Amino acid sequence: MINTLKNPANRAWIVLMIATGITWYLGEIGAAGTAAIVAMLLIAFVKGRLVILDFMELRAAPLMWRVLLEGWLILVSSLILIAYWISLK
Amino acid sequence: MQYKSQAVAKPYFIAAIGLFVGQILFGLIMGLQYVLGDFLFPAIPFNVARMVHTNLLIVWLLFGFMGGAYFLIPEESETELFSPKLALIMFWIFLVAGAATIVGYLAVPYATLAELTGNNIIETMGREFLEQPLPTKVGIVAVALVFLFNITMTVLKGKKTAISLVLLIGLWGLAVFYLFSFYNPANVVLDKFFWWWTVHLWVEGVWELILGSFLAFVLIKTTGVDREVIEKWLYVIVTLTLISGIIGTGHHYFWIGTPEYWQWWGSIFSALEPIPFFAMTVFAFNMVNRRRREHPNKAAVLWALGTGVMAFLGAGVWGFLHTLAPVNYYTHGTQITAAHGHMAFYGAYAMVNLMIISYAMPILRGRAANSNRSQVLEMWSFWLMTVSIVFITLFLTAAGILQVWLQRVSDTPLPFMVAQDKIALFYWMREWAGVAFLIGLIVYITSFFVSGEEKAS
Amino acid sequence: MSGAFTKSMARNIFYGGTVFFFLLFLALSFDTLSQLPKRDMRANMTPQIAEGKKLWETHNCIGCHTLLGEGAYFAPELGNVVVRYGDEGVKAFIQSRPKEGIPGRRSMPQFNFTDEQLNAIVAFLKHVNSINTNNWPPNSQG
Amino acid sequence: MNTIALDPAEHHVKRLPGDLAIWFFILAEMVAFAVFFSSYAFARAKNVEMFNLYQQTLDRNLGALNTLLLITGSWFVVLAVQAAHRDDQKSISRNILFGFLCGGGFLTVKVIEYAAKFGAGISLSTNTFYMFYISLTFFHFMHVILGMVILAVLWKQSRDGAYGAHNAHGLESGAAYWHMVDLLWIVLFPLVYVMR
Repeated sequence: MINTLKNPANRAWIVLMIATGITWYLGEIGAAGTAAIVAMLLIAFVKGRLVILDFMELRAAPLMWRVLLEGWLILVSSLILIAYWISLK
Repeated sequence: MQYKSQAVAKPYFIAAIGLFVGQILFGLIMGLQYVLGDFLFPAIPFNVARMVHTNLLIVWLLFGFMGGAYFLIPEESETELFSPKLALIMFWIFLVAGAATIVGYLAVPYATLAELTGNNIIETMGREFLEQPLPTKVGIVAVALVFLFNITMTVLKGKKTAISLVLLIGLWGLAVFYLFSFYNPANVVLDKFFWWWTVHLWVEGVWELILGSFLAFVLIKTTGVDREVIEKWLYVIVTLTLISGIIGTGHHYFWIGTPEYWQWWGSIFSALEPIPFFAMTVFAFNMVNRRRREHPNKAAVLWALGTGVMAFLGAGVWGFLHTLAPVNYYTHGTQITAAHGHMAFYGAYAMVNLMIISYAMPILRGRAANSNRSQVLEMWSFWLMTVSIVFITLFLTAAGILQVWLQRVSDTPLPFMVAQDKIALFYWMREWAGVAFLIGLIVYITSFFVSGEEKAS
Repeated sequence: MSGAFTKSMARNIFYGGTVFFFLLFLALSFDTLSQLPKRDMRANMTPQIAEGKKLWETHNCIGCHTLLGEGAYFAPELGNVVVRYGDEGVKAFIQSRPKEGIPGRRSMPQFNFTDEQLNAIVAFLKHVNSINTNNWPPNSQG
Repeated sequence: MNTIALDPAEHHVKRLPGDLAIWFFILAEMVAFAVFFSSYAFARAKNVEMFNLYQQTLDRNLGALNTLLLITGSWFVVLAVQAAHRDDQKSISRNILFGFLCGGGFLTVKVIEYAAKFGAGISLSTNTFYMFYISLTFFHFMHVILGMVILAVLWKQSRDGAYGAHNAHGLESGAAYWHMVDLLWIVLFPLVYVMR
């Protein structure tokens, strides 16, 4: 069991599954508004980052590629956040 | 010249330049008609002049592509052309058919021409850029097929390089998508929808493969950079081109009766279209900077760098300016489109042809490069024509912005002709820039006749 | 050394990417073709309209005018010309073009159309005007 | 062609897994999706009520199930790459196959979802929300298919013993693409199905 958890991919998988469950649950209870949006974006960001670092194995890649992919995630999340922020006004 | 059969490229290049001159002369006539409306009326009405201008453009570019392919393919495949004789026969057929078509445009009214050439059998005429009479259209297909057969057989019997494969795909695509010019239903929306399968998938699709492979070929030859490196980048660039350009067709489907979702698909993908052009510019400069030898043909290198930059500006930047649906709503069908069209065609396709001609012609004439004097003249012509086209584009853009403002955005929109009169000054300036372009073209042609100390091949 | 870059991989991506995006384009086109009957007013198509389109083409009108914004930019947009001038106005305009042009002005040729032909042209232009173009052009001036 | 496939952490060599070319392609695709995602968000901002209303008609359960399937599919492919690095031939192809099956599961679920929507007469032209819903998910759907084609090729090659500790190059490239498909869905699911 401990050995299984040593593998970062396995840890990432568990976190990803749980995080998906949380997002789904937030949907089920009808969460809406600023807090819900920020929470879901945050979850998506964490999930995306895990995929980039542990699935795509960019943790050990040249910095440029990490920055490009993680930057993409930040950019997309920020644009979505801005658009939703506009819609809440 | 490494292979004897490459020599068939020479008449193609000469014809291309000759037709290019014709295109520019008719461009000047049209430019003048923009400000002196009845100039040459009724002998050469504007629609005839325009048809000659655009058709000559297409035909001279095709001559350049074919000549370039005949020059490039034997060298890439490391074998003689499958049939040089066939290439020469096709040259004369295409030239005579092309000339006859232009004479037809000028000599008889278009409706009579349609009547005489069997437009009643299959109605294909009278659509922008595809005005050619039926026999000419069939002729184009026949010539293209024989040409493709010749080229493909050469590649099949010789070495298959990335450059020749990309070029072949481009040329086959050119022929295949031209077939949509035969489809002209009475339903105008369907007509327009598939008309773009020829026009857009040519200029923002398969032609770019031809452009990319010519550019890669000349860069390998002039910079001495490893073929492996250049071919990899060629693949990356043409991939970017097609993944943005194919769906990018959608930017023509905003207002012609096609569903609304094209406004999103078209805007999103055509917004990505500048990327391959940018990559191409970076690629060209990068390879030249990493050059391992000093090629004596400086002019060809200048054209290679120029085509990257100008294609990026003309097709990439000027295209992006009006490609997003909310902007295009106001600019669609105005002088903005004309501005973009001029710089994009010159930057991408005129220049790449001039590049391959600049590289190949001295070799076809038995030397590695022209004399210094000749090259200096050629570079002058490069700058004259390029700066002129930049000014043509800027003046047309200014005219277009004013037109959009007066005729489309304003609360009290002016009628078309009233708005046109108000922007006449810009048309005058465009015409003078056109004259400068013609001077540049004359300088270019002169450079072929300037001798001096030649560099041995 | 950061990652290899091989020609075969670049080539495979080129082929794969091209096929992928072309298929996507075909899928979208397929959907468009299924939606068009609701937008292009084909139910109203008549032989007269088809005749009008043929006249439009064989006189190379697109060489000066735009139709739904496509064509040359030398003369006015005609997709909505019937809104500007009305049926009779359009006919009268075409009929009244002087053979030798108008001195100093952009001139339209005199095509010597018959009344029947003029009716066909107007029918065609009215048909084009009825197409759902997502509210283009922005105003009646085209 | 052969690349150093040793564990980079041990050797302190910064290394990009897979082929540089696939990463260019991945970047290009991700840029396209980024524009698409933000277009959705900004189009929604102009029409919040409509988007909120029709979002309710989407099946969140199926969307979430698909997220789980893609994440798991991605995970299997990571295991395949790790197996290649330690030369465990059997495990490579087995894990690729599991990844492929997860993709198949995703497609099945998606087809069920589409069948319900198309059956209700919903199309790209119904309204802006459905336009985005269908466009985004279908664009992604095709990426899943492409990813599965790649996995199928990798599976065949791995069965022929093409991959191992000293040659994981092609496998890593295909895996990177498959993870991108996952990454895109991770943004797409909350954006289109849940966030309001």
